[in-house]
Amino acid sequence: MEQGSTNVNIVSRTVQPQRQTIRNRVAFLEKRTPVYASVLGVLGILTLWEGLARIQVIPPLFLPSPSAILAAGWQMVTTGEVTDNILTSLMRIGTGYAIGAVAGIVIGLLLGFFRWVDSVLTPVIYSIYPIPKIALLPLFILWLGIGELPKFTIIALGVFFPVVINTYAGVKQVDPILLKAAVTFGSKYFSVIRKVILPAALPTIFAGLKLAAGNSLLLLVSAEMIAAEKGVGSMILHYGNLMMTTNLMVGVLILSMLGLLFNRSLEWLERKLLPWK
Amino acid sequence: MEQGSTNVNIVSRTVQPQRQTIRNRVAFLEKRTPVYASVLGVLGILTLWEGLARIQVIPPLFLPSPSAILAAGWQMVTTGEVTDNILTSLMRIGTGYAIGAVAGIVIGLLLGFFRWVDSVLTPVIYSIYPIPKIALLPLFILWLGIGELPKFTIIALGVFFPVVINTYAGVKQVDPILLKAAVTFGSKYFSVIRKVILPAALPTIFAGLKLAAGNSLLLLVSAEMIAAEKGVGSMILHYGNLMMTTNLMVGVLILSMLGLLFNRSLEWLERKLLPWK
Amino acid sequence: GKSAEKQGNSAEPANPSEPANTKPAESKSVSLALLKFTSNAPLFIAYEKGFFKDEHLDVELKWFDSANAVNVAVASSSVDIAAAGLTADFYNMIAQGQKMFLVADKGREEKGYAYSALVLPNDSPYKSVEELKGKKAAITTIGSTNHYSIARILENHGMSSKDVQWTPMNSVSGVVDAIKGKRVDFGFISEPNVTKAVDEGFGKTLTWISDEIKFQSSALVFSSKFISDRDASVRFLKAYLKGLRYYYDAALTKKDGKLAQGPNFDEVLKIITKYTGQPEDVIKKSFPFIDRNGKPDIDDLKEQIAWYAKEKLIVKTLEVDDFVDTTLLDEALKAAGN
Amino acid sequence: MRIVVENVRKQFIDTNKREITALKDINFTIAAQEFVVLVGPSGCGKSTLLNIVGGLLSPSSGEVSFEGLQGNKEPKLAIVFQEIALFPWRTVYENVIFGLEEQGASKEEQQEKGRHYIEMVGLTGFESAYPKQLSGGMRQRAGIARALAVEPDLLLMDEPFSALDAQTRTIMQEELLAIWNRTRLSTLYVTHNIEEAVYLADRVIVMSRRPGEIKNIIRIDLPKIGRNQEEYRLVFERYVDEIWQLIRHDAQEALKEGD
Amino acid sequence: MRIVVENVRKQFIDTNKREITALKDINFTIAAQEFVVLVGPSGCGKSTLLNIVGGLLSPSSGEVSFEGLQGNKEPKLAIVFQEIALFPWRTVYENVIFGLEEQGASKEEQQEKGRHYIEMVGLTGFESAYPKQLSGGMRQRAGIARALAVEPDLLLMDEPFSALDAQTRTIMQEELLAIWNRTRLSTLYVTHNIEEAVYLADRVIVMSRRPGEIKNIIRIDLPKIGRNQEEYRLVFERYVDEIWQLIRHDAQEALKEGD
Ligand SMILES: Nc1ncnc2c1ncn2[C@@H]1O[C@H](COP(=O)(O)OP(=O)(O)OP(=O)(O)O)[C@@H](O)[C@H]1O
Ligand SMILES: Nc1ncnc2c1ncn2[C@@H]1O[C@H](COP(=O)(O)OP(=O)(O)OP(=O)(O)O)[C@@H](O)[C@H]1O
Ligand SMILES: [Mg+2]
Ligand SMILES: [Mg+2]
Repeated sequence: MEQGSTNVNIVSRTVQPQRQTIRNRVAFLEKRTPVYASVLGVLGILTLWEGLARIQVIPPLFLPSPSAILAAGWQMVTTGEVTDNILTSLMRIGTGYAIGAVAGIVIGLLLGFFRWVDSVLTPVIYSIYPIPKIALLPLFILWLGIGELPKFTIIALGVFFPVVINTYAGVKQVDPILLKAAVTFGSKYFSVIRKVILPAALPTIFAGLKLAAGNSLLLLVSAEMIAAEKGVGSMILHYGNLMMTTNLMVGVLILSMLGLLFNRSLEWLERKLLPWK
Repeated sequence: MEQGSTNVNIVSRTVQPQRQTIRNRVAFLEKRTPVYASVLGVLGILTLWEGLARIQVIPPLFLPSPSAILAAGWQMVTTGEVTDNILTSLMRIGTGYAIGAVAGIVIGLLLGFFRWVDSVLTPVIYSIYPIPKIALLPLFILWLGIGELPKFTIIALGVFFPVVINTYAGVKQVDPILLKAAVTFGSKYFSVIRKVILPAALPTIFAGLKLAAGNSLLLLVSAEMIAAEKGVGSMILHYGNLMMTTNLMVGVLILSMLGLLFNRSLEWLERKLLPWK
Repeated sequence: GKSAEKQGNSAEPANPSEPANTKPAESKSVSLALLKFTSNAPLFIAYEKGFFKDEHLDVELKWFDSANAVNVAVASSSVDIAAAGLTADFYNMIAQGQKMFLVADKGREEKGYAYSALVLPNDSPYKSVEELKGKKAAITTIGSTNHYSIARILENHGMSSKDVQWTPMNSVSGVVDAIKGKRVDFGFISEPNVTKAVDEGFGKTLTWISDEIKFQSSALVFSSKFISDRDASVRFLKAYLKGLRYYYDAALTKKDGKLAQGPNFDEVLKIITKYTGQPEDVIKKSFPFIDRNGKPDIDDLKEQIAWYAKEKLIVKTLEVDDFVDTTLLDEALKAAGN
Repeated sequence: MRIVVENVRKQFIDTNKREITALKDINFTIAAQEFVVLVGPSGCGKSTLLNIVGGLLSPSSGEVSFEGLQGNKEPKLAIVFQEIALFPWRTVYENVIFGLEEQGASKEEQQEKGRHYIEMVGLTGFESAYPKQLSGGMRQRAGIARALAVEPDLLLMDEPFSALDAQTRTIMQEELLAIWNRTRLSTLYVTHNIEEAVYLADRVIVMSRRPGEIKNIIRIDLPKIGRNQEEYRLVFERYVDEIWQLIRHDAQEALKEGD
Repeated sequence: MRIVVENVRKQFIDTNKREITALKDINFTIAAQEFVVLVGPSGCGKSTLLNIVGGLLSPSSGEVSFEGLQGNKEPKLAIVFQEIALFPWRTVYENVIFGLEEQGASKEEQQEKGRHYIEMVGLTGFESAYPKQLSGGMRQRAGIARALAVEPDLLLMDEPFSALDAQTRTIMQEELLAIWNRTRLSTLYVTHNIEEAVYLADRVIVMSRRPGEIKNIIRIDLPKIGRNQEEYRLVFERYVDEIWQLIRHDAQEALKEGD
């Protein structure tokens, strides 16, 4: 066989076309696009939109131009309308989120730790989960009146479910080997919970908290359907009723930005609390 | 050392208290609750609820009793009201879901395959994602009228986002080792997509489809806020407006059951399509 | 006038058994749920001009977006008083055991006073109610005053509520947009939106509701909690009556069968403008009718209940005596005189 | 002191609801300061047995007991798993002192012993690193330090090195032996690797599969240190061969089975 | 035919933006029907080199080429990874014929070769099983069958057995050798395990780390079959020792590094 290969070798040396270089065939996996591409997309769409609005192909009532939205937004900022509404909404989201998150984590942990609680309550929670909160608005008013309470409740419910489900899942997904290790080293029941189950479930709990952040903003609009004079949600509803679409879009823009901010804050907190991730 | 152990052995044989049996210290991890526990929870809550309603602690308007809800539900079934509304809603959900899912998968795949599309469109999609659809209801009416189109659109949007994001993530998460294997065995670009990326992304796409199923039901109520005479969502709104809370709860119950059904069907489909999972 | 009223009030002999009347009444806080409608003018006036304060009532206005929410709020005693729309949900809550009390008129359709109308898109070919058969009607919701009025008008023209395609838009603005966008054949609109539709040129009136039917469409409603404080209730009604008459005399008086501007007209106009946020010249075109003595049209209430029951929009029929209490009004009237 | 495993039997119910016997008639003892290694083909019940001895699983019948423990105190156990069972949210130091913490040792004792055992496994300088910042070999060293720190009456190790690459493994085996020589803990060690077994064990327990029974117990008559030297090579290889012949058929069977 | 690796150098930019040289001055050839094994400590660049040869990574400089390939056709490559790189959604049979499918072979050819190579690796009867239903050893057999089925000009294997348990690994090594003897494919094989290298290789390329360079190329002068027999044991051990001495220091260094 050495012979065979040597033969071929000689042929290739003399004829040369017999030499084939290996090329990287997965180079396409590594291709990169320039950084400006991502800015380009957003800018492009904004320009197109502005252009369409300027030449009045689409009437401004139907789709206000970005510049008009910004101008309206700026004006609403200077009159203090925006700040006022944002503060009110932040208070509602903050309270509702806090209630929902704490309740979700506590009940999630109970579900995770105590099998009886788990068996009894989990089916109940899963069957209430998919009910659209907006369908229950009239009942919320009946039950909780028209003050801040029903608003907190709606937001808290939207936060509660993802948090409780993730907390529960986090507790259940703890690697049994870690539990076994802890027990072998002498940990007792509550020590196992505090030193193993809780920290192990934290990343999953955080994922729930992030999901919940999105939900809390979605439900803000529903919550502020109930007799709210202030708040970003009620502002959106108000301008929607008046068909002042430019101002409506300002509200929508604020919601998006709040969502972004909320998400970033949670990510920052996660990095602080879970340095070992 | 053999000696040492023999000594101790003799001691233990004579004195006996020196013998310590090892017990399972993680038995608590394996404790089970009886099967009836989960039924118990739901039944318990229903009974409590019925009881409270019967002794009129809570007025029936505030919280109709389960038996009243069932009775109303049965009556609405016999008049054909329920079937009619369910069929209309199913048609809307079906169409909206189909449009949203197909668009989501197609665009998700494009985002995943083509880096330029990715760079340009992904930021756009992520910034539109968190906008609550309900805030845009007035605009939807302006843009699309009050027929079926805006209803389909709202549901489709609710379905589109989780599907597009999951499809994209699914494509991006394909194990590079599988791509490398395929390329080594001679797969060309489109073959890699069809034979590796698509099947590898399928489970993640399915997860998106399941999330979307929940969303489509949540948004049904919002969609049917727009000039809908029929449909489960409009039925809920109708009875909410009339403050006929018992019938309202029938609607809520139907939504929960639709959610369950939808989820089960998708799980069944998943098992059929992904036998290798 | 203010001080005179006050004196009249403190000297009021009607109910000597009530201790609150003998000593100077301590200030009571009262929450009032209402929408930004012109028909709430008496309340705006009483509030703005301090009539409530004069009665030692510390009234807090709670603004709502939906009539349904106003009714639910008063039914559950979340607020003390509501400027309520008499809609199916109102009767339903009572039918299902909720206690609340209709105490006074707060707006009705009365011939000669144009307030709500059937409005057509501007290029609509229809000229009569009869032609609306089988057409699409924009309303807020089923069981609302919109729905009720149109259905009753249809019945008066030999049709039934099944003869049009109801299109519930879930909001007043939705109804206006549906007509504006020609997405429906007609719709129910109240002032000032009727004026706006005509002025902006996208709509025209087919007929005014008050030309077709009588309809007690809204009322002052007390929660069961508030009405138990009989003294405060009467005092509230006194202030209300004062506002109501101030409004009536300014805006609803007729000379030679035609509406004429009464005393304080400009002031009343300003107040309404302030509280509804609508432009003056739009407000000016039409004022909703309210009985000068606040007497509700009990017969019409009975008719409404019968109709809703027939249409199966309320869970069961009910007696007006269960929820109407005019004794308070009578007491207040006695004190107020004419 | 010694650990006695008597008539241990373990049955599981598998996913098809059939009863399978994982262990049957298991009898052996571990003397004080003895290093016992369990070898056997995949699925013969090595881990099951180790878990039963460690009090992490109940035997279906039979029992495991400690005899002649001083002062009648609870036996102290420590375990090292194949999978990196370090707590990811604890630094190396916090992991190592975990057992001491749970036993209520004083802060000073924790610090002293922590430092001592971290040094013993050669991790000085990495005290405040999180597990994910370490290589596989270093993680397993931390796992060993955590086990040693409680100074257990019995040390249990379930394939501690099987996730490491061959070269790291060789180095770790040498280190383990050196450490063991200083501590002389009674040890039950599970491995698939026959060379490793012969290299480390005082006695090798060879198991068979379906049901898992003890096939043979082989005493390794070689000096504890330096078994890899040239002079012992032939005897060493003979032990390896002897055990491989006992296992080979079962191992081939095991390979044919699905997961 | 032979494969020529000429002056290959590879630099990476690591997470701290520093440039690290993974490979430097790599020169060697693989002759037709030659089995070349790469050994070296963790992180020395073995996988990087194998990926460059397989066309899955571009060298920073230098090149890899096939000389004297018949008919000037594209060289056919096949690869077996450590990680189970079978397509989970394909059955064993569908996995094995993947390469044939991609080369446009006819259905008959696919069936014939599929059956042939499935039988060769001993998986007959498991054709329609999905990978997750197989044990680790069987999965790797399917991976080998998939690679053999395309009858490649060069077979690449990156630590194919390192995830298997010791006993399964021993069995698989024997089987691989038997199969290789029937097919005699030019092979580049990466491993950490020095015994495995000496057991399988015609030539062992020993690499050093930081930067990854070739330390030595050792020809194994033992008959290809039966190297584990008693008579060759001493020579075998000498090769193992020689290589271990070349690597030992680097391996200890590698162990000290974080992940
Ligand atoms: N919880 C369980 N339920 C059912 N069967 C089990 C369970 N744990 C183990 N088994 C079965 O018991 C047998 C022994 O398993 P065990 O894990 O102890 O083997 P092992 O020797 O450690 O194998 P390996 O070498 O692969 O780690 C196997 O057949 C396994 O499938
Ligand atoms: N994509 C990459 N980016 C940056 N550095 C890399 C990359 N791939 C490999 N390296 C570095 O190059 C060096 C060689 O890596 P390689 O995976 O080839 O080593 P190896 O010999 O296969 O190691 P092992 O035995 O652990 O598999 C390592 O230091 C590694 O950290
Ligand atoms: Mg095991
Ligand atoms: Mg490698």
